[in-house]
Amino acid sequence: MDEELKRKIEKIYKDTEVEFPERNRMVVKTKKASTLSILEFLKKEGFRQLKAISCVDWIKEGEFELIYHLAPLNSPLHVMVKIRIERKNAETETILKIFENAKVYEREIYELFGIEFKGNPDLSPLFLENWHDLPPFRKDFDTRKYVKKTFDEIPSVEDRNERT
Amino acid sequence: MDRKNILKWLKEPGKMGHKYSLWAVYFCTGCGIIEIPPTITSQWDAERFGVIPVATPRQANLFMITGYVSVKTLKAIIRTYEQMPEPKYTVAFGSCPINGGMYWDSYNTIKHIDKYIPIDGWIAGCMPRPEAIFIGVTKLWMMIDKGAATGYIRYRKNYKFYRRNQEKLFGKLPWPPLYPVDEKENKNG
Amino acid sequence: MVIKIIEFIFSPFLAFIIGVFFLGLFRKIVARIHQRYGPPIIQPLLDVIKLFHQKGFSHGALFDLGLILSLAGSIVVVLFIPFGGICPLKSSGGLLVILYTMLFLPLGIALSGGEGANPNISIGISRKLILCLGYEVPFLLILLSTMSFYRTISIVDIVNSQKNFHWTLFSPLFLSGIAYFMILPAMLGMRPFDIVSAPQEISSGPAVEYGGKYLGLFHIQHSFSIFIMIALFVDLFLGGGENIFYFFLKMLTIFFIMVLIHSVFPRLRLEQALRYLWKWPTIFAFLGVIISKVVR
Amino acid sequence: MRELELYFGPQHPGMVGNFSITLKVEGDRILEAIPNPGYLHRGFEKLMELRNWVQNFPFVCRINVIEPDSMEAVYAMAVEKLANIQIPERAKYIRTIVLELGRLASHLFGAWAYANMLGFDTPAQWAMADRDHILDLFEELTGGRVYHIYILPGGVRRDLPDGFEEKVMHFLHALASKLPDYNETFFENRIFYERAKDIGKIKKEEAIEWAATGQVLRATGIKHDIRKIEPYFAYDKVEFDIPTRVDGDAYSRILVIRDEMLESAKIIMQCIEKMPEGKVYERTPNPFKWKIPEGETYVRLESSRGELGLYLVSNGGNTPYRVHFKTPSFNHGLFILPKLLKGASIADVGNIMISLYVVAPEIDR
Repeated sequence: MDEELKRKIEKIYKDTEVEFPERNRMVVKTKKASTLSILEFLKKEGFRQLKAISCVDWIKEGEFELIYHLAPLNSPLHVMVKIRIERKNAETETILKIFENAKVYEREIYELFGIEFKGNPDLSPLFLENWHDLPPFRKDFDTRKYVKKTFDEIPSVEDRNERT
Repeated sequence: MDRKNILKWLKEPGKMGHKYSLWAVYFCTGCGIIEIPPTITSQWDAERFGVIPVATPRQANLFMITGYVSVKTLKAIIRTYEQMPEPKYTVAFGSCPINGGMYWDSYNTIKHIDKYIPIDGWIAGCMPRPEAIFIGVTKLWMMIDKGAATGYIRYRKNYKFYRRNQEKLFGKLPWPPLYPVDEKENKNG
Repeated sequence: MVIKIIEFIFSPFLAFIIGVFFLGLFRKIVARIHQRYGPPIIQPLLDVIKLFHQKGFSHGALFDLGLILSLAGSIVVVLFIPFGGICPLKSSGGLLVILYTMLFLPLGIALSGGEGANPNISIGISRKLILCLGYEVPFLLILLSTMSFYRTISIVDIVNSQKNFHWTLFSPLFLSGIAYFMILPAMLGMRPFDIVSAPQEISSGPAVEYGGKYLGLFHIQHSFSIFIMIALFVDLFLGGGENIFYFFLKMLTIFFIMVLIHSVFPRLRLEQALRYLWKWPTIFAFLGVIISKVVR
Repeated sequence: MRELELYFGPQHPGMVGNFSITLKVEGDRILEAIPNPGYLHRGFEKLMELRNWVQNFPFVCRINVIEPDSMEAVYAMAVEKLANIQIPERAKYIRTIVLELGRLASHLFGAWAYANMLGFDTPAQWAMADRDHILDLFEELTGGRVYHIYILPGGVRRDLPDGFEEKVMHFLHALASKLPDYNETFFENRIFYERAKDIGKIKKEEAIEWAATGQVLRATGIKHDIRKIEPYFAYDKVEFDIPTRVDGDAYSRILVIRDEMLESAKIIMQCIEKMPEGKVYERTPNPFKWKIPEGETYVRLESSRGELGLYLVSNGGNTPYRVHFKTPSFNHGLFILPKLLKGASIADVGNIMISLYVVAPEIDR
C-alpha cells in the first residue's frame, strides 16, 4: 500500500521526496508553499488524525523544521510531513482549515519557538507567565544563564530580628 | 501522641487543638500530589491523626507544598498562603522546593521556596512516601509543642523582605500587601 | 420553677452534646465502611476547640450577624422540641412555631453568605435555598397530615397520644412517615443531597469564606440542625421515648441508617434532586393528608 | 441572569494535578470555558537536551506522575530504535508486565479521581487501597513506589525477584474477586448512572476529527488500540480484545476503563505463563561516551489515557538533539475539554474533565 502511495504523491507534487526510513514510517519532505495541499491530499487518503506538530531548531543551517504527524485509524503506517522555514522572522500558514485540532499545537510552538502562524486566531501565551526573553526552546536560549540571572539574584530572607 | 492528656488540653487548648486537628488545603502544587491520595485514603489513613483535606484556604491551617513549584504556581501559592487564617503551618515535600532539586536548571521552576514564603517543615525524598509524610506531621506536632513552628510570625515580621523578593520575581503584584509596608523604607531596602 | 430553669439551660447543652457525638460517630462509621480506622469519636470537639483559637476573617457586621442568627434560630427550635420527657417551652405553640423558627437556619446562612465576595458563595446559597424549597413542600404536607390526624398542633400531645407502642409510623399515617424518611437526607444535607456544601464542585458552597471561629459556629449550628431534624422525626413518628435514654436510642438507629445511605451514593445534581423530592415523597405525603382526613 | 466569571482554578479539591479553567457562567450553565495550563511546566524537552542518553531515564519518568512506566518505555523504545539494540526476549515480557501493572494502577487512580469528584468516597477509598497493593509490588520489583527507573535501554534493570510471580497472581485474583462489589457500588450505581449518562457526549466523526485517542475514541465504538495496530514488546504474543462502547459519553468511557482493567489482568497472567528464561539486559556502551548515530524516529505506545508518542532526533552526539512528547492529555485537555464544557452545568465540570482523564503534568511537560 505504501509504494503506490509514494508513486501517487510524487506524480502529483513534483517538489516532494518520499522515503521510508523504517517499517511503518513514511517521511514526506516538501516545500512550505505546498504544505496545505499535501495535507489535504493525505487527509483524503485516509490519514484522518493529526497526531501532533513537532518543531526542530537546526541552528547550524539557520532553519526551523516543522513536522506534521498524521496517522490513519486502522493501519500502522505513520506519516511525517516535513517543511523547512528560515529562522529569522519565521512564519508560515496555519492549517486550521484542514485539521481543527492544530490550533493548540500551533499555539504551543508559537510560544516555545516563536514561529508565527498566520491565520491562527488565538496565539496567546499558554504555559509561561509574562515571559520577555527569547522563546525558551530555541537552541540559542541558554537556560542555565537565565536561571543565574533571575533566580539566584534574589537574596534569601535573613531573619534579622531574632537569631534563632 | 498525648491526645488523651486532659491536663494538657485544659492548660493550652489552642496548641493541642492545632496539633490534633491539622486541616490541609487541598492544593496539589507539584508532582508530590501522587502520594497525598494514598495518605488520606484507607491504606494509610491520615484522618486518624486528624489531618483532613479541606476545600478552601480560609478553613485550613496546614499548607503542604508537594514537590517542585513553577513560576505560575508560586503566584497561586502566595495568594493561598496569605488567605489562610493566622496560626498556619507550611510543610514542603521533596528536594525541589529546597534548592530546585532535579530541575535546578529549568527556567520555569522556583529554586528556593523559602525566599518567597516561610516554610516550617521540610520532608526529604524525591516524593516522600506516606510514612515520611506522617513523620513530618509528628515532627510538626513537636514543633508546635515547643512553639518553634513560627513561620507565620516570621512572615509578619519580615513581610517587607518577602514582598520585595516576590516583586523582584513577578514585577508589580496585582493584590495589595497583606501587612502595611511603609513605602519609603522599601525604596532603599 | 427551678426545674424549669435547669431544663432551659440543660436541653440546648444536651442537644449540642448529642449533635457533636453524632458528627464524631458519623466520621467513625464512614471511615469503617472505607476499611480504615478513622478519627476518635471526639474529633469534632477537637476541631471546634481548634477553630476557636484561630483568627477568622470577617466581611462586615452582617456576615457575623447572619451566622449568629442561624445559630440562635437552631437553639430556639431545640427548646420547642420535646425529647425524653423534657420540653422547656411545652405550652406555647407547637408544630407551627417549630416550622417558622426552622426557616431561620438556611436564611441566616444566606444572610451572612451574601457578604462574602466569592462567587462560589452566591451559587452555594442559591443551591441551598432551592434545596430548602425542594424539601419544604413534602415537609409541610407531612406536618399537615400529623396535625389533622391528631386534631392538635401541640407536639407534646402528639407524643403523649402515642403511648405504649401504637406509634404513628404503624398507624394509618405510615405513608407520611415514609415520606419524611425519604426527605431526611435532604434536610440533614447528607449525600446523595449534599449539593449545598459540595467541596468538589463549588468548594464547600456558603462555607467558603468561614475561617476560624466563624467555621466553629457553623459546625455547632450544623450539629444542632442534625439534632433537630432527627428529634422531630422521632417525636412525630416513633413516639418520642419516656426518658432521654430511649429517645437517644431511637435517634441513634435513624442516624445510623442515614449514614449508611450517605456512604453508598454519589451526589445528585440540583435538578435531579428536585425531581426526586417533588415526585415520590410529595405523593406519599399527599396521600397521608388524604388518609388522615378520611380515617378520623 | 448576571454573567459570572468562575475559576475552576489551580486550588480545587479533587483536581488531578493543577490545571485551571476560567468558566464564564450564567446561572448554572457554562457559556465558555478557557483552559489555562502551565502550572506544572518545567520545560522537560529543553532540559533533556542538556543531559546524556542514560541520564535522561530518571528524568523522563517524572513527566507524568500517574503512569511513569509508559514514559520510560516510550523513551527506551526510541533510544533502542535509533541505536538499533535488540532487547532479549525475557525483557520484552517483563516490560509488558510492568506496563500492564502501571495501567491497572493508573486506572484505579482514575477511578479514585472520578468517584472523588462526584463525592462518592467509598469506592474511591477502595480503589486507592487496591492501587497501593500494586505499588507494593512495584516497590519489591524496582525499589521505588511510584518512580521505578526500571526500563533501561537494552532491557530491564534486574530480573524478577523469586516469588514475584506468585505475588502478582495473588494480587490479580484478589482484584478479580473485588470487581463484583466495585460493580455494585460504583459502576452500576443508579445515581452514578444518572450523573454520568449523556455527559460530555462525543460522536464518532467528532472523535476522529478531534484526534481523540485511547478510551475517548474507544467509547465511541472505534476499535483503535496501538497494542493491536502496531504491537510492541510482547503484545503480539498474548491474546486480548479491545473493549468498546457505542454512545461515547462519560458513562461509557468509565465502562471501557473497567473492561480494560480485566483485559490487563488477562495479559499479565498470559505473560507470566509464557515468559522464557534467559538474560534480561543487553550490554550498552559507557553512558558518557555513548554516541547514538544520527537519525530521527517516532515511536508510540498505548498508555492508560490514550496514544503516547515520542519524536526523537539525534545528531550523532552524546545528548538527544530534540525530544517531543505527543501526550494524549494535551489534545484531550486543551482542545476537546472546552468543546464539551460549553453548555454543561457547573456540577459537571470535574465530571467531564476526569472522564476524559485529563492529567495536568502531561499537558505542560
